[in-house]
Amino acid sequence: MTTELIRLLAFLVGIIAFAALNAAYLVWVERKGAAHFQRRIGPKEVGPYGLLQPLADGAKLMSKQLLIPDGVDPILFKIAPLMVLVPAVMSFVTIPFGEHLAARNIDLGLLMVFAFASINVLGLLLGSWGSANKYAVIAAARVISQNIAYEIPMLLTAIALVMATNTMNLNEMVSLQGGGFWHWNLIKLTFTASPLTPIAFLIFFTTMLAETNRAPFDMAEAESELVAGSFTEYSGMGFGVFFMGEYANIVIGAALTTVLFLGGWQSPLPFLPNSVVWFLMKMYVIIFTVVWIRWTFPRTQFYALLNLSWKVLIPISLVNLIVTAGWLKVF
Amino acid sequence: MGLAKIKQALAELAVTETIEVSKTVPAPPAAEGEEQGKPVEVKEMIEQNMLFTPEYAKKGYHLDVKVTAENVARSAKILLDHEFFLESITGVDWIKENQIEIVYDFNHWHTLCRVVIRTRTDRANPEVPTISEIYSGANWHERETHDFFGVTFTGHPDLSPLLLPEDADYHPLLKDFKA
Amino acid sequence: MSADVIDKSLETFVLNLGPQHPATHGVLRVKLTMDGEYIVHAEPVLGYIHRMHEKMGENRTWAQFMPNTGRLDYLAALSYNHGYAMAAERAEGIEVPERAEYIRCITVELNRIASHLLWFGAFVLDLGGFTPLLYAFDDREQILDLLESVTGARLTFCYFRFGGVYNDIDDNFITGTREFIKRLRSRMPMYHDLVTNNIILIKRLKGIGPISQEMCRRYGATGPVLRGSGVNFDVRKHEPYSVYPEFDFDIPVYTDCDSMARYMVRMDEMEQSMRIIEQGLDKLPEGPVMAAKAPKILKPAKGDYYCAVEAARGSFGIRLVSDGTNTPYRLKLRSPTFSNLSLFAEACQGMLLPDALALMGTLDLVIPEIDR
Amino acid sequence: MAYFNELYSGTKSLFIGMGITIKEFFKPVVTLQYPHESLTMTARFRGHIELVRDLESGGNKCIVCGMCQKACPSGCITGNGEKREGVKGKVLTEYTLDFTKCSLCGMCVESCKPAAIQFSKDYNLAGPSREAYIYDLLKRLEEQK
Repeated sequence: MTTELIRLLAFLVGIIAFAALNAAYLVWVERKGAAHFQRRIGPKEVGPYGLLQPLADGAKLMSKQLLIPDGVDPILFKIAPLMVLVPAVMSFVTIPFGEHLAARNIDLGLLMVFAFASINVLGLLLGSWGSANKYAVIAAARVISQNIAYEIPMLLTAIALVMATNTMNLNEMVSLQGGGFWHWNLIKLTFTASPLTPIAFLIFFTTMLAETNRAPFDMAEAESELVAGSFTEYSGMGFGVFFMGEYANIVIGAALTTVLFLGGWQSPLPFLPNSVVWFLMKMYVIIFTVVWIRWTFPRTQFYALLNLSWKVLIPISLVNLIVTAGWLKVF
Repeated sequence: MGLAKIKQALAELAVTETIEVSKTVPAPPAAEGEEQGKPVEVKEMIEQNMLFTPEYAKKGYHLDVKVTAENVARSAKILLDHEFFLESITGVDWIKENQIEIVYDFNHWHTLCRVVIRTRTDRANPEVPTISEIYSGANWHERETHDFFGVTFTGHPDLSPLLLPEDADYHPLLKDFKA
Repeated sequence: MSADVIDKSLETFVLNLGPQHPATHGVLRVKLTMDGEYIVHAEPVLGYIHRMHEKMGENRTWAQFMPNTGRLDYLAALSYNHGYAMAAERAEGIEVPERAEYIRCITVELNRIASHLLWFGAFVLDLGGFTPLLYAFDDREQILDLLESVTGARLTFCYFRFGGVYNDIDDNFITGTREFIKRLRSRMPMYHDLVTNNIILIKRLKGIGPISQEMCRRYGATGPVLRGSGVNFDVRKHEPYSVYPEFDFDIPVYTDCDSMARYMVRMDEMEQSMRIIEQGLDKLPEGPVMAAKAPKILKPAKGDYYCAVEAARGSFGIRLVSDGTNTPYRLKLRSPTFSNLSLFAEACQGMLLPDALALMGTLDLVIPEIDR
Repeated sequence: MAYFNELYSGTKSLFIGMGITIKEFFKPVVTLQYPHESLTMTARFRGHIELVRDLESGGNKCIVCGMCQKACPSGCITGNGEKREGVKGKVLTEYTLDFTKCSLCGMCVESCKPAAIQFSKDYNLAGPSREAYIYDLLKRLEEQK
């Protein structure tokens, strides 16, 4: 019992450290990535290659006053950033980083990640409503409808996968993808998965972008329309925590994509040993792609975004679901 | 749409003004025994329709019409019917004559024809009817002219300061305005 | 609750867009009455950087007003220098040497490309795409370097003088310009692939923000806004000035009246400007760059004069009233975006906020020019 | 069918866009790291004005004609001179530029007959106060020795 508790505590600390470090360094990756996509250098003054920049940013945010404007609901205003950050960190609990490297190996792990992921939007809504700012409220209304619209195709693609693999345990799902990259769910060349999985992967990736409010679906922020959207009234660490939460969500999204489609900690070639390194590599490739997409495309129009979900993603993911079901029945 | 047509349409609106012109008059026919005299220059007051076709290369516009304030809207309507568009409205403060001139610049998309409509109003109480119902764009131009010259455009929906601060009670382009 | 019981004023709210807002590019403020995300009524509020250039003009000599003209539209300062120089030359009757006219056209067109490039970048930024802005700036820098080597300044060039230009251009400028045109030609397909053909951008611009011809006429819109509504009106062709009649170039016209049309007009105009510059460099005659008989102190004859040029944003007109002294009696600056913006209130009614901002982006506003 | 066409062409356009940005990602940076690197200004760069050194006398070339003062649209030049014995013409005693008002138009340089003023190539112009921009150009010429 005590060993179990210690193990849990160690993992909790590890997860929080991992999430915080990743969130902080994602800002660096984002800035550096953006700079190079735009043929600039980006942060370079603080530490080598600007690697200490997140620390400097953190120090700056912490030293700033947490301004609470007039007319704001102080409780909601203060709780909201945490409501974005905490669920994101909690989601890490079930992510299998390595074969035996997961805080909790829960049978309904997938469900738990989705459950926690949907709390994030509540945080945004409360923060926006609490800050009594018109831009923030508009952003909140957008974020809600966006999340509702995109959760459906995301779950539909996930269900198709669950049907094929017969499990909701994330670690088991990874185990099933062993034996080289052609066993990954992305391009599984066996008859257990439907031939539509590459498309399912694209859908999942798109919905992941939308769920994490990333460009080109960054309706929550939409800086050229809504100033800073939900975060308009936030300053100092309130803003900082919001951003940590946003970036932690991206890490979760990337980790989940890795687990579901890219074989998690499985090595791409059978003769190479499986290790957590593969997991991290795949995850960071996804994260880089997310950054890459952000610095390539303009923002979608809000109704185009809903159209995309209802008219394109949901029908296709339904077709995917049916095809998968049929495929499993036939083979 | 030619220059002649629009000229004709605007001709009756132009005011007639008494202006002083100097012209060379041939000398009266020589009486018997006298030598043929040289032509003489005389100044004469004549009534003239204030509608000009100035030299375009020199002035930059083709038709210059002076109308009374009441006829501004009618001329604008004629020009709109002939598919002219409004380039700008502005004022000129003729402080010596105690008048403010309002100048309307019109242009045409397809024909090279710039028309200038001008009208004068009393400097102490400048009032001109608005044309913002005919040309929607005139709304802002008139507001601007009101800012700068204090000209009241009667019938204008909202003459609050456009470019000047909202509490401005001065009109900077008047010649007697000193900052 | 029946419809007539609902208090209408509670259904709408006022949104203050600006004066400090990322999409208003400068200090424009728009008071929007919104019904959800739909705009019910819009009222632009101007004058935040009003500097009363027209009064300044009345208080300085004709030549001393030249630097002011570059500060109206700081993105296409040379067009404004050109307009003012031409107006004063028309009033005074100064003949400009041919070489100077060619240099004027070449530099003005370079400036037009620089202005459109910046608009392109800033517009895509309005739509949420950051990267094209930096690519456009990279190209724009090349133009500014070229113009700096000739005029000595990067933004407020103040390069033209009554009767010619301030400095002659040199071989470095000519070869540099040719190289730049080669470079931009090779970059244009990249811009089109990255931005123009992008499905997200097409979805955001196609059919959005229609401005009809009739509306353009009522508001006096000019420039790319008008040409995007299918009217072939460009002062360079309509009222040929300088040596533009010598050049073979087209006026891009799109008849869709939507934001995409206005976007395409500007993108195509860059190509046309490149053509003009190439021809200008080919035909560039030898000779002086200042009129020999240009007077040092201007005293135009009494009367008023009008002169218009096609600036990057539309027809810039200047009305001079001279009383025969060495200072202008009255100097009216007709700025194109003033008229272009005035139609925004009507055009954006019933639109969604982001669409209205896309529309505002295609109007290509430069606030100092509107406020003067 | 149009639906699938649009879906296909739309998705393709997105991948083309991503292809372009990734190519740019690996290209060298185009920016200059400003405080560490700086550009040399072009020969015609219009900085604020400075007095030209007269190579023969080592002093300035100004004849105190006041043309620059008259030409300046913003009135930012103040020049004064006095008669001195044994020297032809006036001698410059004061030449200040109020750079806070200067619009860098270059009218003064153009108006100067003896070419006694020129554009400096300074562009790193930051200062703690307004007064820091009232340049005593005579002093500046002295210091440049």
